[in-house]
This record gives sequence, structure tokens and C-alpha cells, in this order.
Amino acid sequence: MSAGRDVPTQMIVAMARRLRDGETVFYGVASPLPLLATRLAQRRHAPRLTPLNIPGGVGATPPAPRSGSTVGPDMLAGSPAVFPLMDIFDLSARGGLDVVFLSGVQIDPTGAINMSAIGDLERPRTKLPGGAGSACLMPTARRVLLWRSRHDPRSFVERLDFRTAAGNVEAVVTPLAVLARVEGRLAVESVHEGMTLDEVRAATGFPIDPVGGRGAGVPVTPPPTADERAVLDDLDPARVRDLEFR
Amino acid sequence: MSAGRDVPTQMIVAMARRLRDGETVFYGVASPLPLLATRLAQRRHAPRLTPLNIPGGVGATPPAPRSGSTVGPDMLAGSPAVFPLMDIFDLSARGGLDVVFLSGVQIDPTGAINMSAIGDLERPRTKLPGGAGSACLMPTARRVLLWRSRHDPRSFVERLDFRTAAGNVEAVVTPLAVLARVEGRLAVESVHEGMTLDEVRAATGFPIDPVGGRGAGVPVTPPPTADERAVLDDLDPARVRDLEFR
Amino acid sequence: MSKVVSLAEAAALVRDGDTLALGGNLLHRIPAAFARALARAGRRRLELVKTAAAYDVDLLCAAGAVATVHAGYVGYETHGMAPAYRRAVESGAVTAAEHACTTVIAALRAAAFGVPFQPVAGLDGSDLPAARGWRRIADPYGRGGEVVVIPSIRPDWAVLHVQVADAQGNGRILGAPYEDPLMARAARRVILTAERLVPSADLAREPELTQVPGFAVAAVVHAPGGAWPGSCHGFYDVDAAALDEWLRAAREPARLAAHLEAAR
Amino acid sequence: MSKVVSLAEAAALVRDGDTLALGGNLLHRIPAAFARALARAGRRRLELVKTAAAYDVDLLCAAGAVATVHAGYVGYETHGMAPAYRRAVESGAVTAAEHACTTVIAALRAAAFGVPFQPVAGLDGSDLPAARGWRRIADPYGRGGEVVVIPSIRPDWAVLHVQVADAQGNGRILGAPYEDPLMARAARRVILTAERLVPSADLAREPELTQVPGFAVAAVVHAPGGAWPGSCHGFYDVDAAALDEWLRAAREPARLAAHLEAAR
Repeated sequence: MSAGRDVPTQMIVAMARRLRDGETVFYGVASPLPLLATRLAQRRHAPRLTPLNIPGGVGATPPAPRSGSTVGPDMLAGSPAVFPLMDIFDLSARGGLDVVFLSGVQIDPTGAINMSAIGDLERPRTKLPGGAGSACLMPTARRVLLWRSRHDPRSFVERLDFRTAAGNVEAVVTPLAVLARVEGRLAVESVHEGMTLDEVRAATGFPIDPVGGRGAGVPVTPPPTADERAVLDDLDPARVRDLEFR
Repeated sequence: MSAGRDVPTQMIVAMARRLRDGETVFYGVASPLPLLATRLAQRRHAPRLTPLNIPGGVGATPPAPRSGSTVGPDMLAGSPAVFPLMDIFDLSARGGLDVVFLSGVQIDPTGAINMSAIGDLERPRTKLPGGAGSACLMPTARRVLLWRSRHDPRSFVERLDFRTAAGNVEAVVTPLAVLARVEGRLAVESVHEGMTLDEVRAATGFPIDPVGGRGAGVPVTPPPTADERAVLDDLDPARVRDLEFR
Repeated sequence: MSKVVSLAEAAALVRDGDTLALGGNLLHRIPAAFARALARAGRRRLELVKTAAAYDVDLLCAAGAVATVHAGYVGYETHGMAPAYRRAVESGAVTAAEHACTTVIAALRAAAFGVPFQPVAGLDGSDLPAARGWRRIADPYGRGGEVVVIPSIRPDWAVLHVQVADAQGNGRILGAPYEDPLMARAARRVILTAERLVPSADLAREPELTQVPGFAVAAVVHAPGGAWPGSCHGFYDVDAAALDEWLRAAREPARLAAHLEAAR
Repeated sequence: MSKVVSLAEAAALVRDGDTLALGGNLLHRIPAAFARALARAGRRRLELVKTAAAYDVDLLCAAGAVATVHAGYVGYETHGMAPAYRRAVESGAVTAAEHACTTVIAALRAAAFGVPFQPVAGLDGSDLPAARGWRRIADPYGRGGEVVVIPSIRPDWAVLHVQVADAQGNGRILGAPYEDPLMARAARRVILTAERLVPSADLAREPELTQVPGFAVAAVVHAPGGAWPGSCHGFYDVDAAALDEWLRAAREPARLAAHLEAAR
């Protein structure tokens, strides 16, 4: 993986930059990328960020989890409190959660996700793992940041087989681009270095335009800076961030 | 106070004897008598009793509280867990609480209680402290044991000024007698040593009969045994049990 | 990043008319010093929420700071009724919004869960639902009968006195939690007064004991003896003499100022 | 008075068709040894309840012990889908009663609170309410709009693996509680497996850490390594090699017996 096309690092950096200092931000299961994004933001522009996770870490400083699990005991590292999953859901429900990171096996043009089933829900062709807390978090968290480790027409679809969750999606970070939700519909905010708008369109299963409109140009996602890379290498020397891409 | 007419001791003993081994039993605010009844039962016939209290004691062994408060830190003495008030209410709500001890400023012929107000609730002539958890506990706990440190026509009334709570009352222990609820109405189960049925009737603000019916006889409440007295004196050497009667 | 302020600064956060959930229970781990600071600051028209209250609610009633009390019990157990509260309710100066402790909890749960109402078991045969206008809802799944639902109460503030806190507002409660953890979740913001302030790293050694997470906390006050004349588990017991003195003072409005002065 | 029994004796308490809430989360502090004991005992038609599950639910599906899974997520995070669960659902052998983790919690809360249903915020735009037949109720106090209410799920058993317990069933959880304390309250009875058994007096020194009170517990099993191949906070981490081995075995039904044998 060349430095010029380090997709996981580019995605983490794009996710981290959207976090604002002082926010509460939750990541759930299978979330090494969001975990690293919150750690990176804490170390750079958002020292007062409060990441929350399933075991109950509050502003914790967990290591990149070699097992790939973001639900284990190490998530409490450095946490002065235990504020577990139930509390986080309630926090979001009452309007107190600023950001949630979520993913979807299918994502539609509005940013709604399917994590439940391909085919019929009752007797699926392919059973998916389920949406975890997303059905309640997406409509109640202030800002939903989606990520997806693949960008292809099977992931970005015109119609979901099942609409597991929908809500306050702000952006979707993919291996190719950052998509933003503008007036209820995903649009290309930026393409990662080396990618083109046409490549993004070809990889997306529905028509998609730049944020500025059909004919507008699309900026390049600012690539990771040397400092961002250095901090990430320090946080994740074993490159746990590659796990989702294998 | 002569040994033959030690009212608090007689009442505690009558309350303790109704507790069965293995039961869960809750006492709330202002409950030195129930506290001592549970301690006495634990020490004698019910070693596996699980008394619960507001601070969260589970099978705790608190001292008789000199302050008269059954809500303070000492209530956790010896407790292996903290299972606080909210949990106790939920336990009762789901059918898991065997016994609750409650009191009432007014008690009606059905065992319903008023702890809210004399006169109108909105603009009371006399504001009472409130029924604490009784409105939810009385209908949901399996057995409700009431006690009242006075037995007079102002306490035992035909009509409550306000019906704070009603429910599964099994018995009322008073300074004069033990009243049992039979077919929905209080009746005299036994009179304490030295008392007569006529004295109980005169002190009760509604017509009341023996459990056996209007013409039936009424047994004497078995007085405290020497061992019961000895255990109580050990548990309560400072006679906290007299506080309610001053 | 420190949220540590003085008692007076914390009290100044509260505005006339705010709704406050007060932690602790009766005379135990109550935010007594904070209640006195509110009284000194001359707050008015407060709505107070608590399952079972004694000194804090009574003192604020004595100070004329209260419009409404949502509680299941207000009194001093075997020491009798709350004199100032009782006088204020009987005169019509304060509205007693009579609850069961259970329904206070249900109202706070609804707020904490972000829902408009909370079903609660029991209340059969009680005059409370009719008096308070609480509605019954049929189980839409046809398995139970009807259940009473309690409307949410979302306090503007939870004011809690804890044993240990850090400067970011992470709070540790030892012994009885009472309803404090729920209040910290139901309220919009939290004010902590604490016996001891410690570095966050100390809390991180046993994070399970921290029931109040710092991010919801607006202010932390170092207030040793902050529950006096009540008790604080692990620190001090009820001050029986001071309590007797207060109970006499609570019967005579003129003596409030002396009590507030003596309690500094 | 001791409730300590063997793993097999505890498993024998569960009957075919019972509903079980399984503690822990994914591969962490899960009742894995107990799940294997149920598989060995040949239990059938179980209903399993959990917010986010991996090995325990997958293993019981592999063993043919399961009728229905009520869960918000079943999978191995970055290690992919749960093979046996997926196969069982796709073949129709097991019903996936799709939930959000949030609605599992709501269903358990309703049971714990003794009410028939629990309102839950969110779910707007989701197909889940229609798919599951969840109803919306208008706020009878006219302050909000409609809210989805989730019917209660009252498990027959909560099966929890904890770090420390006493012989009476008081259980202490270190680190993440996940939904275990709620499960212990929602279920009719509780079965604990524990890394360590200690005298009650040890728990009494820090009673705040005991989240499961003994009176609701039917059986306590001394089960060191009881969460293997998962982790147990303070005791051991996930056994990555054993997990890989299991994930291969889960794809081939014939290899289940060998896995159960090897795990003794």
C-alpha cells in the first residue's frame, strides 16, 4: 500500500476532521476506523472531545484493538467513568449525543442504511448482522457520520432491500470519496487523491452529482498531513486500520 | 414502661412473626419498627430473609438507627450489594417483592391509607408528608403489612380525606391489636395483652368485628417471649423503638 | 478545561423559575450547602423534584424560593413534618404536586429516555392519578390491561452532592446512590458539589464507581461538609443538634437569616 | 444456603422452549461455557435475547438449540458474519426476530419495570416497526407527537458470566456491565457463572460494585475461563487462535461435537 493511496488512513483523517472540539461522539461494534478517528481528533484539534463506546468508556484513550473488536475491555482504558451502551442510547434519545459513527452494508441516496437482510427480512437470501443501535441513533443523534470500507454499486444502491435505519446523516466517508447529504440526498463533497468524479459515479449504484450541482467541480479531499500520519502511526503501529479492507 | 405493656416491643414481635423465611421484605422512610422486625426475624425464625431498604441494603444487618432515620448510610451495614430504591420499586412492580411495611396517617376499613392531606389535596387544612412509594407498592407487593403507632378514631377512619394508596394489605399492627384483612375488610385478629375487644372498638373510627365474626372471641396476641425480648434488647439497647411513641 | 467554581458562582447558574432535581434523600448526601446558596442568592419560583425530601426542600420553602414541589414524601421521618414546607403549602404559597416516589422516578425516566411518558405499574385504588390528571393507556399488544403513564419531567438542573469528583465533573457516589444517577441523566445540565476533588486518573482506577459522567456537568464545587446538617456516607453523620436547631428555626421565618449566616 | 452447583446442573434448570437473556457482548464476558453446557444437554427451541451477540448465539444455533433470536446484531465484527446463525436463519431453522439493540433494551426494561410496553425514541424512517408490528402511541399529554412502544420480553432466565460472585448469588461485574444488570432484573430467575467465588464479606467491603443481588439468583457456577474463547475483563483476553478455529468449525456442522469436546 503506497503512501499516496493509503485508503484507511485517508478515511480516518476525513472522519476525524469532521469532529469538533467538545462534542460527544459514539462508535459501536466493528469500529476501528471511528475509534482511530476520535483518537486522532483528540490528539490534534479536539482535545476536549468525549468519545463514548459500548463498554462505557468516557473520553477514554483505548489502543487500536488488535482483535478488531471495539467492544472489549481495552475500550475503558483511561476512562474516569463507565457510561455503557444503554446510557449512550438514552443520551442520544434525549438529544444529547452530538455525533455517531455508523456503517451500512447498503446505503441509499438519502443516506438510509440496510444492515438487516438481502432479500426478504423474514426469509433472507443473505442474513446480515443487524443494525445494532442505528435505527434509534440515526434519527436522534445530532450528526450521523457513515463510513463504508467498500464503494461499489452493491453497497450504494437506489433501493435498499430493507431500511434498517434512516436519519441525520451528514456525510459518508468511503475509500473513494466523501459524500455529503445536501437537501436530503447524497452528493460528492470531495474525491480522494488520485480518484475522479467519474470513478465515483461508476462505483455508485445511483446517480450522484457534486455538492455544487451536476456541472460543478469536485475538490480533492485534503490528503493526510505528515503530522496526521505520524500521530496515526503512533496510535496504530500494527495497522489495525487495515482489518476492514482485507 | 412496664415489661407487661411494652408496646413497641409487642408491635415489633407481632410484625416479625408474620415474615417467612426466604422472603424479600422492604421498609422505607421512618421505619425503625419494621427494621427491627426484620432483624428480629433474621435472628430467629427467618435466617434467609432478605430485607431491602432505600439506600440499597440487601439482607443487610443495620443497627437500630439512633437518629430514627432508616434511609441513612448505616442501612448498608453488612450488605454484599447495593440495590437501591428504584430497583426495589421495579422488583415490586414485576411481582418479585414478597412483603412491604407501610404506615398511614389515616387507615380506612379496607386498609387503604391517607398520607397526603387532611382536607383538600390542593389546599389542605393539614399537609401530610406524602405516601412515598405506597401508591405503587400496595397494589404490587404480594403482602402489605401496615403499622401505626397510634390507634385512635382519628387514625382509623370510615372515610379517608384522600386515598393515597390501596392494595394487598394482609394486616395492621397497632399499639392495641393486630387487625387482619378478611374479604376486603379489617377485622380484629388478636388484641395485645391487657387490651379488650371493646377498647379496640372504641379506638377505631369504624365498626370492626373479630376475624371470626361479630360474636366471636378474640385471642390475645402472643406476648414477646423472653428470647424475643433478649434479642431485641441486643439489637436495640438504646430503645430506638420508642421514638415513634414520644 | 476545569469546571470548578465557587458555590456562589454555581448558584448563579440557576435562574428564577428553573426546575431542579435535588440529589440525596431526606437528610442524607443532600445538596444542602447549594440550597443555602440559592436561598442567599434570592432565587424565586423554583420547581423542585425529589422522591423523598427534608432539609433542602424545607429550607428553600422557608426562603420563599419555591413555586412547586414534585415529591413523594417531604418530612423528617420520626422528627415529624417539614415545618416551612407545610406552612407554605397550607398557605398556598407553594404548590405540592403530590407524587408517589415511584412516579417521580417514572417522570425522570421518561426524560432520561427521551420519551414523552413512562408507564408505571401500580396506582390501582389510589386517588393520585385522578388528582394529577395521569392517564391510563391500554396495552396495544393486548397482553395486559391498562397502565398509568406519567408525563416526563425534564429538570433544568440536577444538583447533586457527591463524595468525590474531578475537575471535569466526573462524580463518584459511595454507598446509597438514591436517584442521583437518574437525575444526572434526566436533567439538561448537572451541578456537582463534592466533599473531595481528585485528579481524573484517580477515578480511572475504579471507573465503575463513577456514576456521573463529566460531559453533562456544568459546574463542580469543592464543598466539604456540603450535606450538613445531613449525613455524607464515609464522611460524616447527621448533626442531630444542628438539625434540632434548624427544626426550631424553620417554624419561625425570622430566624432563617441567622441560620444561613451560621451555616457559612 | 449455598446456590453453588455444577455447570451441568445449572444447564439442567433450563427447559426446552425457555427464553434466555445472555449476558456480555459479542466476545466479551459472555456465558460461553454455559452455552456449551446447554448444547451438550441437547436443549431445543430456545429463544435467545441479547443486544449484540457472537459466539454464544452462534454456537447454540450450530447445536440446533434455538428457535428464535431477538437481537440487534449477530456477528463477529471485523471477522465477519456468524456462520451457524446465518445458515440457520437463511434455511428457516431459526427465526431472526430483528431488533435494534435499543429495542431489546426497551423490551427488557418493560419487563424489569413490570409494565406491558416501553416507549422508545427514534425509529423514524426505519422499516423495523412495520416489520415487527410495533405500534405507535400518541402522547396523551399532547406535548410530543407519537412514540413507538416496544412490547415487554420477560426472559425465563438471565445467564450471566461475572468476574466475582458469592455462594448466595451476589455478582460483581468489573469493567463494562453491558446489559447484564438489566437482564438480571428483567428475567424471572438468574444463573451466574463466575471466574471466582468469594465469601459474602468480601463483597460487603465494596457493595457498590455488586450489580446482581443474590435473591434473584437460582444457581451459581464456579466457571474459571467461562467466557472462553471470549475475553473476561481483568482475567483474560480473546483467544484469537481458538476463535479462528471455531469460525472454521461453525461452517461445518459435523465439527461441533469436536469443538464441544475440545472446550471441556
